[in-house]
Amino acid sequence: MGLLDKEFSEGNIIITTTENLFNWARLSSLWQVSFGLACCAIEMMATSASHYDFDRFGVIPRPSPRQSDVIIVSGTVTLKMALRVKRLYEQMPDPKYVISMGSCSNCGGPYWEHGYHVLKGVDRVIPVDVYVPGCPPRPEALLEGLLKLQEKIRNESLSKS
Amino acid sequence: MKSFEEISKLLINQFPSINFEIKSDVKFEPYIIVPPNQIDNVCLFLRDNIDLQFDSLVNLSAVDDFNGEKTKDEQGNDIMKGGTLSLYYHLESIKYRHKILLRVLTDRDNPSVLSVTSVWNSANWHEREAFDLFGINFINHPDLRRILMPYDWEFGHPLRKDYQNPEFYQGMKVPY
Amino acid sequence: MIYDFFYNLTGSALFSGLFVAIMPLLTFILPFALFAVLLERKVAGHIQDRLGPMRVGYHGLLQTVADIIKLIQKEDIIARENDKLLFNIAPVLTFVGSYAAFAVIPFSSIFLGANLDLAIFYIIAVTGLVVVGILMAGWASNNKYSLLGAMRSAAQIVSYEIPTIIVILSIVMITGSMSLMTFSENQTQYFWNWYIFGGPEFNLKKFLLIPFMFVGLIVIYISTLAEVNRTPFDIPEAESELVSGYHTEYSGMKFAIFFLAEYANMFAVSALIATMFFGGYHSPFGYLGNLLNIPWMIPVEQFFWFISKGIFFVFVQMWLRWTLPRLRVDQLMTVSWKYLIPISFVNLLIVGIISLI
Amino acid sequence: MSVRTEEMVLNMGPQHPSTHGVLRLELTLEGEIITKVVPHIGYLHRCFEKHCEVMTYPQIIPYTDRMDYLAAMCNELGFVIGVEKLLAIQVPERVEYIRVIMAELQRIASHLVAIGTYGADIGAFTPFLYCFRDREKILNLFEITCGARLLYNYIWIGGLSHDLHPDFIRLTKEFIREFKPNLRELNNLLTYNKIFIDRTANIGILPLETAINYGVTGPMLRASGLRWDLRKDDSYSIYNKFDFEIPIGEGKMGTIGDSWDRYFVRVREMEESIKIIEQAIEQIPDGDVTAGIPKRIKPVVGHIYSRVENPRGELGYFIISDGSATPFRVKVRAPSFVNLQVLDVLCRGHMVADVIAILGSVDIVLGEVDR
Repeated sequence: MGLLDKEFSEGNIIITTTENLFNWARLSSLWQVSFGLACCAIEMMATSASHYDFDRFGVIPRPSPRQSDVIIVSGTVTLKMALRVKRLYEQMPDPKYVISMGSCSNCGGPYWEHGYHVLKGVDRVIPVDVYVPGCPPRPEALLEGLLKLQEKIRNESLSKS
Repeated sequence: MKSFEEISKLLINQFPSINFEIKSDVKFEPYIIVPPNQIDNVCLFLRDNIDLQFDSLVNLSAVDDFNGEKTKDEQGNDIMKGGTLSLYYHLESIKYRHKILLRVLTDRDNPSVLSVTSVWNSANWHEREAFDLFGINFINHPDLRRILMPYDWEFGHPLRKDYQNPEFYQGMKVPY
Repeated sequence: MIYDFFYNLTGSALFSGLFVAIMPLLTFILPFALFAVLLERKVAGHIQDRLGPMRVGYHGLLQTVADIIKLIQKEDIIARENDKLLFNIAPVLTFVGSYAAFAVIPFSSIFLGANLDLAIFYIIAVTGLVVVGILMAGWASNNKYSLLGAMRSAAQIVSYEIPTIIVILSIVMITGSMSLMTFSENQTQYFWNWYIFGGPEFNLKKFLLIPFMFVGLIVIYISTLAEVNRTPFDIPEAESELVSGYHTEYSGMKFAIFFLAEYANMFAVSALIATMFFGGYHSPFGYLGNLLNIPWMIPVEQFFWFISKGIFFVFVQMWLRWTLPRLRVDQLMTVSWKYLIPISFVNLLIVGIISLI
Repeated sequence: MSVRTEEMVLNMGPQHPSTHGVLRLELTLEGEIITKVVPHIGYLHRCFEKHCEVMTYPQIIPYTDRMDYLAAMCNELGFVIGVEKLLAIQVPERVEYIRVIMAELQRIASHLVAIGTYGADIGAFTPFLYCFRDREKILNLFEITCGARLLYNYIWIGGLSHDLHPDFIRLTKEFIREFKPNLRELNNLLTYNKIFIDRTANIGILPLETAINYGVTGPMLRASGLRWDLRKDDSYSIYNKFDFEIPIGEGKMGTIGDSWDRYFVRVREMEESIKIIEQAIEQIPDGDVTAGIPKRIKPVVGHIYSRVENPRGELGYFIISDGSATPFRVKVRAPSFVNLQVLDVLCRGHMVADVIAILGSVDIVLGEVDR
């Protein structure tokens, strides 16, 4: 732990307010990579459409991974696709988060037993922050997953690693 | 609109040298068994003949008949020796609206069939899929390589009945 | 104006020059960009039957503030293959290109950076820098999509400068001077004195000019849309084809500067059109300040009118973005070379003849 | 002095905003003109046919939904008709009517997604959201009958899982009444939009002979001028009871078989589907839908090829049964898998922006291409 960390580890007023500000900024403008795999991608599109509007929470789909902070892995990650998902995750700039949407990317879903070409869960390739169960999860479930992620970001802190 | 008998009669007197096997008593769809090295001439004839004109290959399915003799290896899963793989060709004529089913039998150990891509272009990907999932080698196919599985997949052909999952693929654990 | 004010206040040319350079940025462009990004997302939302940002601040008002603070925290990726020097300069150059144009735009009678008498000429020259910035960005990110995007944008902006310049020429011909200040001064009080309605003098020439002024307005509006890379001409950063064109490789603050530059450019172009055709900072119905004879209120009113005209045109650009599909590159070129340039030439000719009467 | 240009290979996908999922297109370009397109698929191969060899017949139905996840009802219908032919069982009249209503509603929903994403690919983002707004109403209809929005497991072998919701008929009529003006609004927003026509007319022309030779079916074949629709030509279920015509491409905005025709055939097909639903709602009889479901499904040894008109083309199931409760082999003839082969022929000589327009008009679903 550096000299500075000991100094601010218990977090006085200045640190906590700036921390809250940064956390608030990070959680209220999560830009999502427009990247869909399978049936969950259609539900993700329905969530960003007019009825369940993702934009209310500040989430806009960005085409390039360089400008996005959250990657919603929506659909079955196959072995052929797993390396691409890993590279896509590595291309994203640093405070990045992963929502694994749908039981296929959580644990292999209906293809867990005989899917010879299906990766049994995307967390074997990239670290996952929030798992959204369902096949496909309803848009409300995805919104709840996003709120869970926002809660997680709200409690993150810079000083205490 | 030609019935199955008329088409098979036409085929027989067109190719006297090939011994077709007409299976008309089979449940639901009668078919004709064609030897693997003659399939492209037969298909060319079926497409170009005036009153047949089978101008569209509806479906080409590979099936692992799994009829060789089974042996068990040490982990208890079975290994197959001999037996046959069969290919079903569903043909249809859009003009006359009649359909026909052809079947080709090749042996399981090194299956090789003549490719019909020169007759119908839609056969290209169907044959690549049959090669990828069953290992059937199609002679003079434009570019025969895997289509669904990763190109560097060297653990055999997945849809065969005696296929075992590999433990790892490029650092990722495959089985659950 | 402001320059002279600060010059005799401080006496040192350097300080006042610097201050004039920074003043428009802090007081106007940053808040405008924050407001415009939110406006775009709200307008897009309501056009598409949804609400746009709601949860961040009251009705999403703090959304862009949150975006900017988040972008500050983002990691600034410079890939190993990128050409480091060009990669870093590109966003700054693009922003400078569109920001420098604000030096000569008259916000109100006293609120003007520098009263150049070659103002229009300066603006056209300076917006050329944007192309250099985009080309640099496309080349330096060493990514096929950015290269394609940059090439397209260079062709697009260059070929759309010509109709813009020709229509500007037709206005310069009528006013007789190139300084934006005289443009605004000529189109004095009421809206029928605006150039869109033929200019200040009340004679036959005015009525003859009206139709050609409208044609000029349409041509310049289309070509400035293309210069700012807005749909239906947003091919350089066409999402669906080129991932996101020249700023595919940019992340964090560099991307924020590109974003800022785009909105600054949008306002600069709308301000130019407002000044040329719609009477700059003059109010269409006379000033409240005159009625209540409070002299200092007039410039404030003028500032308000100028901003509202600019934002109206920015709103129309946003409106077009969410309704029209995108043109292909060669169709874009045919629109400029085969339609806009001939029309603007003919317009220039006729306006010239009319102004001879 | 000829300028030495060398070809550039551009990889589009598997993550690309408009490749409709995980498809990788390897384009060889000269400047912006395409010389060769090589589609690489298999990024969503989920081993459907392996599952069919180890699952019983009723267990396979949820997996057929996940193949073409935009037209789940039609996939189930195809498989279930095939197995019913194997078992040689007759389904009550009410079940047939409900199946037709569900399949046609699913066709409208699938075409809405196809048209929406096609508009978004060309750059008009708003029609995409208008189409999804209408589609939400259809998903609501599906949800009140079988509880799910996208993948239903609703059509069972010999019947249905649930009967219709009491006010399903009223809600469907309401949807149809609201949908017709929306369709007109979509038409003047996108179909007759000058820029949209410039981007799609005379782009990616598919001549009829190449279409038949490549085995292309569905809206793409009809756009090339052939009136071929399995609901009429190889009539299954009770489609012969309804009168509706089959729209084909007339080359209104360009030549026959271009991208605009493929788009407009889908718009017209939605109108026809509405006609079918209206007639089906009037004539729907009463009856019990779950009575005919057999307890034990052990079909006799044999093979059957059943095919159905999926929104994307002819979806065929070649089922081989060896007398046990699990099928010996099920091979799926997926329409998108076959339609995608013709992409190379369509894209030659066009520009990069046109590849996106052509891919949008071909309308593929990767779950079905890779199975």
